[in-house]
Amino acid sequence: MTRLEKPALTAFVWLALLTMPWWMNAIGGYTELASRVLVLGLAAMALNFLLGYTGVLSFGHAAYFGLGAYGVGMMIKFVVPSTPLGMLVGVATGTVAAAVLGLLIVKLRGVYFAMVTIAFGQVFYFIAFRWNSVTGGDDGLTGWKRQALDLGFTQVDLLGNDRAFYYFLLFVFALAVGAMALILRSPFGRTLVAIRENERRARFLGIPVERHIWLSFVISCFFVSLAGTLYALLNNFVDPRALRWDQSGNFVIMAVLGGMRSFWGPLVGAAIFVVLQDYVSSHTENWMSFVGLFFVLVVLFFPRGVMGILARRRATDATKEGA
Amino acid sequence: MTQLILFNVFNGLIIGAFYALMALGLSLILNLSGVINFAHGGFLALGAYIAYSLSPHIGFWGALVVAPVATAVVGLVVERVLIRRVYGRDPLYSLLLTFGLAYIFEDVLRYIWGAQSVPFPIPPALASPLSPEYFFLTGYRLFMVALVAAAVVALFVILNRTKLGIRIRAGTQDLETVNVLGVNVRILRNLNFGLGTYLAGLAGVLAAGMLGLQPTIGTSLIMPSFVAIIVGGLGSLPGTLLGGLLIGVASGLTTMFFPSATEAVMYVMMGLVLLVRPRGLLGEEGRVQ
Amino acid sequence: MSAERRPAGAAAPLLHVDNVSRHFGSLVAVDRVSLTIAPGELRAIIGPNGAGKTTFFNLISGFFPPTSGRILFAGTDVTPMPPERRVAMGMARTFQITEVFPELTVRENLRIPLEVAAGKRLALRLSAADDARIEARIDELVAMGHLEARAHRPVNELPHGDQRTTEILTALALSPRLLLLDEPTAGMGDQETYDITRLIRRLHRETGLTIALIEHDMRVVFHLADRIAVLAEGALLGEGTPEEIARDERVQAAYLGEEVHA
Amino acid sequence: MTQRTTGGVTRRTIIKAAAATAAAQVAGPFVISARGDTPVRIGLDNPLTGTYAALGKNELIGCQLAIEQINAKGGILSRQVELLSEDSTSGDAGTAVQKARKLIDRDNVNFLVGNVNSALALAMADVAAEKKVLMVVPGGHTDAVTGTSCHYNVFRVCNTTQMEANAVAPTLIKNAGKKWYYITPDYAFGHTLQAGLEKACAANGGSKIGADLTPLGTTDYSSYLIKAQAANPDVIIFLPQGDDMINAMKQAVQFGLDKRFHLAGAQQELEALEGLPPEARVGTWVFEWYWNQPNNPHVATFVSAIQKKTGKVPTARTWFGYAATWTCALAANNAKSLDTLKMAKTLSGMKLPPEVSLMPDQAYYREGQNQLLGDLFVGQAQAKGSTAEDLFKVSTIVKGPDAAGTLAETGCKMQWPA
Repeated sequence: MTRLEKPALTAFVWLALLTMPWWMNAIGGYTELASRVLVLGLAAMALNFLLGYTGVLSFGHAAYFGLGAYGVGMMIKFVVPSTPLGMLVGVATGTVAAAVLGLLIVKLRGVYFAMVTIAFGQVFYFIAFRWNSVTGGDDGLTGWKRQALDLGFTQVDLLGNDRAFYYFLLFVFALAVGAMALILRSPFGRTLVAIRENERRARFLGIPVERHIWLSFVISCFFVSLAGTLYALLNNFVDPRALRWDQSGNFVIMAVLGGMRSFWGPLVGAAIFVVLQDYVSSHTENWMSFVGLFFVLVVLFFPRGVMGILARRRATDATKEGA
Repeated sequence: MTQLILFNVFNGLIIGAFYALMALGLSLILNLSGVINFAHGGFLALGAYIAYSLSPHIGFWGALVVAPVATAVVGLVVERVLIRRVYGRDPLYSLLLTFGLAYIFEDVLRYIWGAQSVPFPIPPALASPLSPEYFFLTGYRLFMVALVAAAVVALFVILNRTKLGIRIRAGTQDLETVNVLGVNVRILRNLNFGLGTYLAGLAGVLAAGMLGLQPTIGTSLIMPSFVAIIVGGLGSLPGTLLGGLLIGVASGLTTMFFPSATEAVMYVMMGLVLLVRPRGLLGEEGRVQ
Repeated sequence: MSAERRPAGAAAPLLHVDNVSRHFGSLVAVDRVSLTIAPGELRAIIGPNGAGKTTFFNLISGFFPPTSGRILFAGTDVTPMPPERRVAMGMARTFQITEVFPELTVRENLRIPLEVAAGKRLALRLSAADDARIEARIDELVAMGHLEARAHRPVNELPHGDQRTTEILTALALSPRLLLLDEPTAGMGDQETYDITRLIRRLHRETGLTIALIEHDMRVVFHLADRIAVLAEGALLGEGTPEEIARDERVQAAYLGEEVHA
Repeated sequence: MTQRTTGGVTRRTIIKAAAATAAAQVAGPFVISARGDTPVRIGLDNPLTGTYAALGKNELIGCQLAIEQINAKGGILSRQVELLSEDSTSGDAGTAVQKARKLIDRDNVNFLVGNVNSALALAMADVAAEKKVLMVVPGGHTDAVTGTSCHYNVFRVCNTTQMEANAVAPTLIKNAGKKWYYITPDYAFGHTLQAGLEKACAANGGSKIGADLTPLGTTDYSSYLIKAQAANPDVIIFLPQGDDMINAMKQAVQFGLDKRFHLAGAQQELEALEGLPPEARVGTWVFEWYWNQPNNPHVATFVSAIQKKTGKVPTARTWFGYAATWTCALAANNAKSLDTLKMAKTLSGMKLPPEVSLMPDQAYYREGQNQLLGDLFVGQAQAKGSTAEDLFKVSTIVKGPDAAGTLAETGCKMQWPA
């Protein structure tokens, strides 16, 4: 657990991400799809910080994702036309909301925790949906755009240049993922894994379980709201559906599909989910059935996710060689 | 003014009764099997559509009897084929499974009955208000409340007087013991799921008489039901009933004074309940953790 | 911590349980029990099934609060404290059903309590010196449990006896002043029972650790314990040295139907 | 590989017919098989799931019929036309924008068509403007599309809300009374529609005595209805659309409010009337297009063509899709180019030919706003007319230019590229 993934895998992932705009276009995708994979991948990895590494199931992460998105949108629209400042406000909004609500829910467990997180998530959905004069309500928050990045010596055009924006996303993604890895490798990260593995044991080894779950929830929501700000910048638009419970469900399925016990799993899951949904929904208007069926199949046949299956295969191969 | 408030309180109770009916079905399944049935809204819509297709042949009353039973049969099959496989596993999987099922339900219903709303006629006798003064007390609404009340009474009789019901209640308390006592837990859970989806189907037929019948008819009703369960107290069916009525009244009154908070108010209520009494109004101690 | 030998009646008790009861609805699981354990003592708690032994341990360790009564640990009233604060004061426990971190290796299982005990539970990194110290402690503990060969394997792949040993080691990693062991030999074969008994005995003799243990196997109890407390139907039936307890008629009556190994 | 319609054959049928090609395409999800003669592509980014699915599907059917006809008449610039349809979902702007970019960036469509949801239409218009692709909005009504947020390359078929309000207000004042209570959906469409009605109502001597904003997707309207009747208006104005309209009207009629007040509104659609039980098909409304236009042979041909396709009469939505697709073809063929600027120049001020316009007066795109001005059909909903599908009785036909107001009022400041 100190080492999250094999270095070779990590190197491969980074290489794939660095070159994604090329191969995504080469296989017939488009740069925007690559950007979407990155953003939703970050959201799924953030969720997995809580789900896979603390063992706590939140079904309401879309709320904080959406708060991040509204934060950056409203900041740019109403206050200062600055991308980094907007992001800062978006992330702060999501994190503070999580910190407050987290206090209410850390005592709950399992299915009840999930249920209450969904329900509280809906509060933010309805605020965004109903507070028309500020959020734009169902029409969404329009009339703002991501701003060029002023680095002092040069300006980076994020709006007109798809590639530049992709690498901007990748840069933020790298920082976030690096920070997550750092935390998970630390003694604090190990207490989270301890809680996932055995809450009772963890508590009786002196870990204040509620406080650590709260911290994990807040950290996870910090990163998911960061992903939310990126999502808003990607669309130049925010609408209440970004914080609705079905979005939360999508994050969870991405994490599970990729493999909750793997650091990169959720990213893999997000890539598969986004590309598959894009593909199927272009083919048939009954794509919802396919997505639903996909959920069912994952649950019944791939509960450990892609990375879990790969890991197990490696393990079996190793046993065979050993024998 | 007083009259308006009174109107809204009554009206809230009517809507609340409806939430409660749906929430009771969800609650039954959750208590015994630990599964949050996201597809409950799908079962509701299915019941409504079955009633819509049957009513030209067997009339509203026939449909009211048959459609919930047909929904329950689908429920039994779904439980038998799919839901059963996730019992005892991380709740994550039951959530995802029923979440996926909800997608499939919506899409299949759209495929069969079309995306457009279809009209579901109710008996003319029920379709008008009792008096112009109390115009919101239509025959249909009163009938709905009466039926919900009857369903609730029947449910409590089933749970307290029949062998099946007593086993369900015992299983809710302590599944292992019930198992040891030789009750077939698989069949128990199956029938219990059927009972839950029966209630969803019944709610569906009632909803179709009041709302536009289209594939997403159940979607907007499922969240209030969740909240009703949490407010009322996990594990307590009377609590669920109470929770449903409370949020109905709260939403009704809020619409009057501060319309844009109509939905938010039930979540605020939930937050308050969790803050003051984490197990819900009538919830059992220790159940939430 | 100091390694005083043998209990001394005069010394301030390490643990003082004062007239503690616990009710579950109408059921009285623990009924007005008072008990003191002196520093360095090895105390066994015995009693027939359902006597309230585990409930009693749960009250001491803070699993749930008592309905009435007080618990003092090292002179401090810990009654309202959550478990983790009692752990911080030096109380560690194991469970009747093995509680470990199943997917983690033995070494990882030990590293977590060591880091917590070192006050690093919120740390984002360890200094090289801290890390070396912790590694050394892990080596020491692994050696103590004779788990060197299996220390890098996930615990759930180890035999039951090793899992129980690992659990005891995780508790020891906290360097506790009081160790509560709930049926350490439950579900073990003769050899494993022997190994665990030896480990406990060594701990007690060599480090002077204060230990309270619940045990069903009377061979173990009479072999290890300085003093024995007997619980029956939630109440304290008797207390004394193994010899006194063996002779006590009430104890034998309580065990009627259950075999007493002496 | 998007759902395509080429001459009425959907992509899926083609796949069935040519299994070998299909296999190649399935093998690599995105590999587009090479075609000898590149067809002209129209990308439809419209809802097929969710609240607006029924409306989106009807627009799709209209588009498909238009594509068949265009190809039968020689296509666009003598090239075949292909329709690529994507599900924008009913309200998820992220998806709608993603699909728009997909159609433009990957599929290189020449035209973008959509969206039923005004908010999504606005979001898509931003993409179209950024990518300089000609866009036609078939059925998103918010004024901003051809008002404050107008673009030189974005055209709209359906009316603005202001036009609908102006069309219905005089009739309502005359037939029903002057005190109006509004039940308005809480999004841009509803806001502008209510504002439009208030303006038109005041201009005709009426007044507002109350209003409630109801969220999209409201199921229970009883609280709002209780408030509305307590205010004792002459008319209760229902502005929600689709399923919300159905819920609201169904409940209002069950409460017997139709017997105490005049129930009315502005925009009404055949889809909604079909979803209502007969007794709830009441009130004064505006239809933007109606299929029962006696003595118009072009309309009769169109109606029977659609009936042949679907077994049902076309709705206004079907016509929106039809007219929008034909607009693309006319723009290119008249401009003799696929250049966006040239096509936009040609379209502005262009009249639709009678077989596309399908109404008493020929509709045309008003210059400086890119808004189609056609006739509006004011009348009463009815339980059943000449046929089971004749649910609306047209009483007045209002000419578009009469309802449209001045160009300055629309707020559009058209910017043409240099």
